[in-house]
Amino acid sequence: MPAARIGVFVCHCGLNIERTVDTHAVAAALAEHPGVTYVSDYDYMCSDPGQRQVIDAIDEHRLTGVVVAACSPAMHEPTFRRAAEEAGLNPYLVEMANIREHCSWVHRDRDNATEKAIRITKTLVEKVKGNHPLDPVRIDHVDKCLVIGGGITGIQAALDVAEAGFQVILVEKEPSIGGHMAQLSETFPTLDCSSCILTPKMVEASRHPNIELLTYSEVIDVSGYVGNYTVRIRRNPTYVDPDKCNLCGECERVCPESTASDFERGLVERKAIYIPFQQAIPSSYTLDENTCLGLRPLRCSECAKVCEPDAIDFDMQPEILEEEVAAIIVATGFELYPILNLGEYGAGDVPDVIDGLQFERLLSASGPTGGEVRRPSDGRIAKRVVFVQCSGSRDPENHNAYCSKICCMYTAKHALLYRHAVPDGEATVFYIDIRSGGKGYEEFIQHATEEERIRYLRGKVARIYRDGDRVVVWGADTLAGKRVEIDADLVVLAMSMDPHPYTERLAKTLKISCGGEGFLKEAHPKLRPVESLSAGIFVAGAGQGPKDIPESVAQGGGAAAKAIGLLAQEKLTHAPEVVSIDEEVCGGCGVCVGMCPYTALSLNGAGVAECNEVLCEGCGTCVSACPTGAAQLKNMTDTQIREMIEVALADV
Amino acid sequence: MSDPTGPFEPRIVAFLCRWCSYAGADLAGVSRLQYPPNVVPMRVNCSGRVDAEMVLGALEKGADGVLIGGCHPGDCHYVSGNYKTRRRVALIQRALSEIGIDPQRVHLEWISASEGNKFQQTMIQYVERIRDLGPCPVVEATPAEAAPDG
Amino acid sequence: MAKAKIGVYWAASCGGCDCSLLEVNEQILDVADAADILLWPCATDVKYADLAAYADGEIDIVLFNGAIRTAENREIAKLIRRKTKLLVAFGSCAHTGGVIGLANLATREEIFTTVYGEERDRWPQLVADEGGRELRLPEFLEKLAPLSAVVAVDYVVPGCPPPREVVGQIFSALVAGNLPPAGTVFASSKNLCDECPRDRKQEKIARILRPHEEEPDPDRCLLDQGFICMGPATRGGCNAVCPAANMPCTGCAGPTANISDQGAAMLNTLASLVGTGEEGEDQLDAEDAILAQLDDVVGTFYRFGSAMSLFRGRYHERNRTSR
Amino acid sequence: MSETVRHVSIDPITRLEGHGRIELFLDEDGGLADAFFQIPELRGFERFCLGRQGEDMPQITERICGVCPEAHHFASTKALDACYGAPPPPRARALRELLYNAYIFSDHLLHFYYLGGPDFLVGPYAPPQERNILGVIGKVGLELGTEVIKHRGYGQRIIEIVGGRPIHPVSGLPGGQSKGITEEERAEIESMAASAVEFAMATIGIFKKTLLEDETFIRFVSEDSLALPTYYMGLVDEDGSINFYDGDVRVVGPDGTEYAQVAADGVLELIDERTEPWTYVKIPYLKDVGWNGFTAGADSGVYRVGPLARLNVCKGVGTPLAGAEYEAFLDYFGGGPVHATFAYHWARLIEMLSAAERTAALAAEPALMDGPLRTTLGEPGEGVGVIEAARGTLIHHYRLDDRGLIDAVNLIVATTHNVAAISLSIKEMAKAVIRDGNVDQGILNLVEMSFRNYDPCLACATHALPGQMPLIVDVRDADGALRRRIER
Repeated sequence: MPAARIGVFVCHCGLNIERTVDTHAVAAALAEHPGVTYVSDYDYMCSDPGQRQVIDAIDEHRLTGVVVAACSPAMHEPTFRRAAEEAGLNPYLVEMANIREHCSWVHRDRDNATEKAIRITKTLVEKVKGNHPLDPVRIDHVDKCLVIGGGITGIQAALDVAEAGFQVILVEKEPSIGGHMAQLSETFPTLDCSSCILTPKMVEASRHPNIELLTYSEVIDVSGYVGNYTVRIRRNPTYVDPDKCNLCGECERVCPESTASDFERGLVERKAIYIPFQQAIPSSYTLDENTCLGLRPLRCSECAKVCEPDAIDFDMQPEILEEEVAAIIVATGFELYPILNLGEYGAGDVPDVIDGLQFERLLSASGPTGGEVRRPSDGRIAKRVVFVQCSGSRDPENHNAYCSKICCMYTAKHALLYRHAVPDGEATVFYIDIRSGGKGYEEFIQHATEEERIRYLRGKVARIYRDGDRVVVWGADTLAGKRVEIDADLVVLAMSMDPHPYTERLAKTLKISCGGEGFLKEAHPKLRPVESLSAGIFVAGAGQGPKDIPESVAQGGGAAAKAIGLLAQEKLTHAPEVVSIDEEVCGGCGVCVGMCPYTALSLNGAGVAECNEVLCEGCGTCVSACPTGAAQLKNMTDTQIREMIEVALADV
Repeated sequence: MSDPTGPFEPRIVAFLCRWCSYAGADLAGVSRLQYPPNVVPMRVNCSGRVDAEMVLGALEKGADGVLIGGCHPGDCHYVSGNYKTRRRVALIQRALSEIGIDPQRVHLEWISASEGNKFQQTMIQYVERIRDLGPCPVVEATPAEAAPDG
Repeated sequence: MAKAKIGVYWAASCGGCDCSLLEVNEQILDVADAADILLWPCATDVKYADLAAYADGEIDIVLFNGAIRTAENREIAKLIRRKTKLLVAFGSCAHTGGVIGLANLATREEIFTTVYGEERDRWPQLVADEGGRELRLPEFLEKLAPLSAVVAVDYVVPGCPPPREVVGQIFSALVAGNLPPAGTVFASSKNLCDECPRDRKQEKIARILRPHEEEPDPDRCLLDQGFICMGPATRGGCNAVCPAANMPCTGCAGPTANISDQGAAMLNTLASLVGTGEEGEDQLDAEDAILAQLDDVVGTFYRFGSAMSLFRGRYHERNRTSR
Repeated sequence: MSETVRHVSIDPITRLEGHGRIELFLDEDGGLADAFFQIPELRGFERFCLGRQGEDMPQITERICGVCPEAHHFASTKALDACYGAPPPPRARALRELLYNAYIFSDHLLHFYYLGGPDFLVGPYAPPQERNILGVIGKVGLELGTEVIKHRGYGQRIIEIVGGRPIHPVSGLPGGQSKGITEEERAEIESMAASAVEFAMATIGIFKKTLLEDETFIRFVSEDSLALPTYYMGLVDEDGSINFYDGDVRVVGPDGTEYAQVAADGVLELIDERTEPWTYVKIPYLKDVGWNGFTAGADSGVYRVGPLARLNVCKGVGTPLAGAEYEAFLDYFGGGPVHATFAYHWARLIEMLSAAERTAALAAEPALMDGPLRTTLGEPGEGVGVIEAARGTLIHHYRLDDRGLIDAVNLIVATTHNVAAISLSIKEMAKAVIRDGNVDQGILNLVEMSFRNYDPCLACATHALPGQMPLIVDVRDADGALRRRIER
C-alpha cells in the first residue's frame, strides 16, 4: 500500500467549535501526525466554499484519505463523502471526527477541550490510514414478489405490489382466499358487512394481471437470499378443473360422504366435494381427498357421473412449482385459541358454549342459520346469551399470557348484533377491563354498554356447566362484589388469538424466527415492524401479533411498500463495510456462524467460514467472537482499532 | 498540554455503539450537557464489536478506564450484540480482579439515543470513580527486564 | 555444500524441548551429518566462555528454548543473538513464556516468600560469602519474558514441546539447506479445530464442565459439551493430540497470527457462546450463573500465554492521586 | 610445572538436565579447599500453582522436567487421587503402571548409553569429542547404536499410546485416566516390551564386559573415599520389593537397618528442608537425624535417592531376570547396603531390566482392556502423591479448597533429595584427583562424572555430536591476574 497522504480539515462551525476548541492548535497538532500531509481549518466546512477546499485539496495534494473534524457523522458524513467522490476519492476513505457534539459543546475549559479534540481527530486519522476504498455491494434481482397467506392482509399486500407493476404470486393453503374475514358477519366499529367489503378485493386479486393466485397450495422450501429467493410450492390437487366447473352443484348433491365444515366452524357438515362458501375464489368445487370415497380403492365416482362439464379428474396429481422471487411477504394470519382448552367453561361437552367465530357464522346472513341466532344443541333462538371476554387470554398460568386485543371490540359488536337479531334477547358480558384504543372504538364500546338489555359485568367467570337444557354460568361481579349465577341459552367465549398453527413450520422453512408466543418476529419492535431479520422477507398481519382488520391492512400495505422499494431498485445495493474471512487462518470452528442474527455466515465445502456480503449488516459481533482473527470488519479491523486506541491515549 | 507530572487526570476511552450510545452522546452535545473531558469516544457499529483484546489493549496502552456504551437490552439494532458484550465484560472483569486490577475500571452502560442526560451522568460519575481509583497499575508497570537491551 | 553451523540453547526450560529434538528418532542422525553443533549445553561440552569466543554471526542458526527468567538467561540470549544469523524461539517458553509464565501472576517477593519462607536473610543472595569464598547467583527477574521480548526472533516453533512433525519440518529444511524467510512460524496457520477429529455442532454452552467432573463423549466437540477447550484460540500443527486423548486443548501452541492475546481471544469466544438458547433480558441471570461456573479464568485462558498477554502480569491497586 | 589455580568454575555442567554449576576453590598448595554445587535456577512452581484447578496440576507440574514428565504427571495425579479420596479403578491403574514402567526403561537406557555410560564405555580420559554416543557406537558397533535409538523410541511410543503424547502426557485425571487403548495398540506394546526385555539383558551383558572390566570403574566403585555412607530412601511394596509407581516409603541407615517405613502421606514427617544463600534449590534432610552440614554417616541427615538407594532399601526387585542380576550385584559388593556412588550405574541397569519385565507383564494384564476408566470422586481435600522417578523419590503434596482449586502445594523433586550428597561426592572426587593446582580436562570431567552418577538425565546426546570447543580454565594468581590458560 502506498504511503498514506491524509488531509485533515478542522471546522470552526462558526463559534460552535471555535469558542471552546482552538481549531488552529488542532490543525497544527495534526500537521505533525504521521501520515498527515495537509491540514486546514475554516469557518464552515460544510458550506460550499468549505467543501470546495476539501475537493481542491484532494486533487492538489493527491490525498489518500480525508478526516473532517467537525460535527457528528450522523450530520455531515454523507455530505463530505459525496464531495470526496466528486474529487475522485473513494467515499469510504472519508471519516468525520466529532469535535462538536462530543467535545466543544460539552466542555468549557479550552485547553482540555482542545486536547480532547486532537485525540479524537487522531483516532479518525488512524482509522482512515487503515481504510480501503470500497464499493457498495450490488446484486441483480428478479422482479417477482411472493405473498404467503390469502387473508385480508395478504390480499392487500398482493394488490399493492401488483398495482406498482410487479409480478406477485399469492399462495393460500385453503381452497379459497379470504381468510377469517370471510367468516365475519359485520365488522366493528362501523358494522358494515364483512363480505361486502372483502369480496370485491378478492375478485380484484383474482383478476389482476400481475397476480398469480395459487390456492390449495403450500410453500415447502425456500433457498437463496434477498433479491434472489428460490421458492418451491406444492399445489395440492382439487380433482376439479376450475376452468370447466360451472358451479351447478350437482356433484355436491349426489356426494354420499360428508364431514364437518371448517368454514362454518363445524356448526354444520359439508360434502366431500364442496365449495367453501358462495363467494369463494377461485369459484370452483374442491374434492377433499380425505373424505372422498372415490380415491379409496373402490371408486364411487358419483360426482363424476353427474358432472355435465366433465370437470372432475380423479387422477390429478400434486404439482411442485419452482419460482424465483426477490421478496417474500409472510401474512399467515391467526387461528383462535382451541376452545377445547377451556374445559372449565364446559367447552367440548356443552354444545351451546361456542367461540366467537362460530357466533359470527350464526349472525351471518349467509350462515347456517341464515342469520338467526339459533343455538347448536336444539336450534332454539337464544334468549339469554352470555359473552365471556379474555377467554384464554391474559392468563399466564393456564392459557395465553398476552392480550388478544380485538376481543373487547368484537364482543361489543356481538352483543349489539345479537340485540338487533333478537330484539327481546338479553346479553351479559363478563370482562376484566375494556381495551378500546382506536378510532371510534371507545364510542362503539359506549354505544354497546349503554344499550338496553346489554349488561356489562366486571369480573371473571369461574365455571360454566350444563343443567338440563340451560347453560349455567357462575361468575363474580367484582364491582358489586357479589357472586353471579346466570341461566343462559348460549355462551360465547371471546377466544384468544393464536398464530396460525402452520406459522412455526413455515418460519423454519423461511429461516426467520418466531417470538415466545409463536408469532412471527419482526426485525425491530419499534423501528422495523414489518421486516423480518432476513433481508427481503417481510411480515404482516395477525401472524405477527394480534391485530384487527385496519391494522392488518395497514401492515399489509406497509410490507408491500417495503417490497416495492426493493423491487423498484435496478440493482440491490448494500453497505460494503461488511465482514471478510481470512481463509488462510480460519479453521472452520464455526463460532461466527452462530453469532450472526442474519445468517450471513456459513461454513463452506472447504470447512472455512464464508460471509454472504448481501446479508451481512456489519455489526461485527462475529469478529469479536472469532478466536483466530480470521473474521474482520472491512475498514474497522482489529489493527485499525489498535492504532486508534494507541493515539487516543498517547501524550499530546 | 496535559502535564504527566501534574495531579492525576484519568485517561479513558469509550467504545460507543453507533445507534444508541453514540447518538446519546450527540444528544448530550446538542443539549449542551457538560461533563469531564477525560473520555475519548470511539464509534463502533455495535457494542457487540467490543472485545477483550480492545479492552485489555486500552489498559495496556495507558488507559485508566474503559467505558462501553450499548443499547438497552431488547433494543440492540442488531438484535443481540449487546448481550454478548455484557457476557464478555463480565468475564473480563473476572480476569481483571484475578490479576489485581479493580474490575470497576471496565464499565458497561446501556445508554439509548434519547438519554443525553444519562450519558452526561455516566461520564461524570465514571470519571470520578476512576479518579478515586488512581492511575491504572498496568500503565506504570514497564517490564524493564523485557525491554530490548533494557 | 558447507556444513551448517547450528546451536541449541536452553534458558528457563524443563528440557522437554531438547528431548523433542530426539522424537524424530533416526532423522537426528541426518542432522548430525549435515550440521556442526557449535552450542548445546545439555549435549556437548561447550562452556559459556566458548560461546563468547565465537565471532559475531558465526553460527547459522540457534534453536533457543526456555523463557527469560534470570538475568543470566537475558545476557546469554543477547550474546547468542549476536553470535547467530538466525534465532529460533523453540517451544512455548521461548515463544510465549510458557506455563512458567504463570509466575508473572505473582511478584518476586511473593514467589520467594512462598518458596523460601518469610526470613529474608535465608533467601538466596546474588552474592553470598561462604567461609570467605564468594559465590554468585544470577538475578531472578521481577517478570518472566518470552525470548522475543529481549531480542529479535527470526522463526517460531510453537508447542510444549513442539510436536514431532513440526520438529521434522525444521530439521528437513535445515538438512536441505532451504530455510524459509524470517518470520515463519513452523505450524499450521489455522486453529486447532481445523485438524480436530471431533464433531463440532456450534452449540450454546449452557453449563461449564471441568475434565474430572464428567467423562466427555469421545466424538463430540469438547466445547460443545461445556469443557473449556482452548483449541479455537490455539494454532494447529499437533493434530489435536490432546482432544484426541479425550482431554481439552490447553493452548500450548499460542494464538494464530492475527491474534495478539490468546487468552483474550478465547475469553471473547467463550463469553459469546455461553447461553441458554434464546437471548433476552430474562436470560441475563441464567447467563451469569453459567459464567460463574468458570474457575480460574486467567490460569485457564492464559495457561501458556500470561507472559505474552496484554496485561503481562499481576498488579496491586494503590489508589494514588498522581502518576 | 605447576601454577596455583585459585578458582575454577565449570559452568554450565554439561550433559545434565537443568542448569548446574560447580565451583572449586583451591588452596595455596593447589589442593582442593572447597567445592560447591550450585543450581542457579528457580521457576517458582510452588507459587504459581496456587489457585489453579487441581485437575490441571498433572499437566502444569510435568513442565518442571521434560525428561521425566511422566514422574511428575503421575505423582501429581496420585496426589489428586488422595485429595479426592478416589483410588483409580484397576484398568486405570494398569494403564498408569504400564506407561510408567516404559518411562523408567527408556530413561535409564538414555543415561547408560548417552550420558553417564560414555565416560566408561569410551573411557574417562578419552578426548571429550569421543566421550559420547558416537564414541559408544564406535566401541560397540553401529548395529547396537541403531538398536539403542529404536528401543528408546519404543519407550516413548508406549508413553504416547497410553498418555496421549510422547512428552508431557495428558491422560492422568483424579481417580482415573482420560483414555484407554485399543487392542491393536496393546499388541504393539506387547511386542515392543518383549524386545525391550531382550535389549535390557543385552545391555547388562555389555556393562559386565566393559565397565566391570574397566580398571578406572573398578577403582571408583571400590575406593572408600568415593563411597558415601548415607541414609537411603525409596518406595517398596507389601513384599518389600521395588515399586516405581506406588508403595510405602522406606528409609534405611548407612548400616542397612530400617530407619522408617511409612505410607505416602507420612513421608513429609520424615524430612525437613533448609535453604542456602548460594543456591536456588532447597536442601532436604532427615528431620529427626538433623542437619549436620555436608557430611555423610549415621549422624548426618543427608540421605540419597535413586537407583542405588532403591536397591539399598528393597528386599528384592520383584521380577525374575532382574532379580538374578540383583543377587549378582549384592554378591559383587559382599552384600548391601552399597555405598559406592559409582554403583548407581549398575543399579540403574538392573532397574531398567526390571522395568522392561514389568512393562511386558502389564501389557498382558487383562484389567488393561476392560472396566471403567474413572471412579467417582469424593469431596476435594488434602493429599500426598509419592512416586519413584528415574532419579529418585518424588513427592507432590496438595490441599484443595471446596471448588477443587489448589490452596497449598509442596513439591520435593528427586534431584533435590540428592543435592547434599551430590555436593559431597563432587568434593570427594575433587579432593581425590586435584593435586598441585593441576586441573586438566580429564580431571574436570572426573569431577563432572561424580555428578553424572546421580543421573544428569538429559537425552540430547543421541546423535553424539563432537564437543567442538574445549573447556577453558583460567589460572589466576593471588591478585587475580591471568597467568595461564589451560585448554583441552
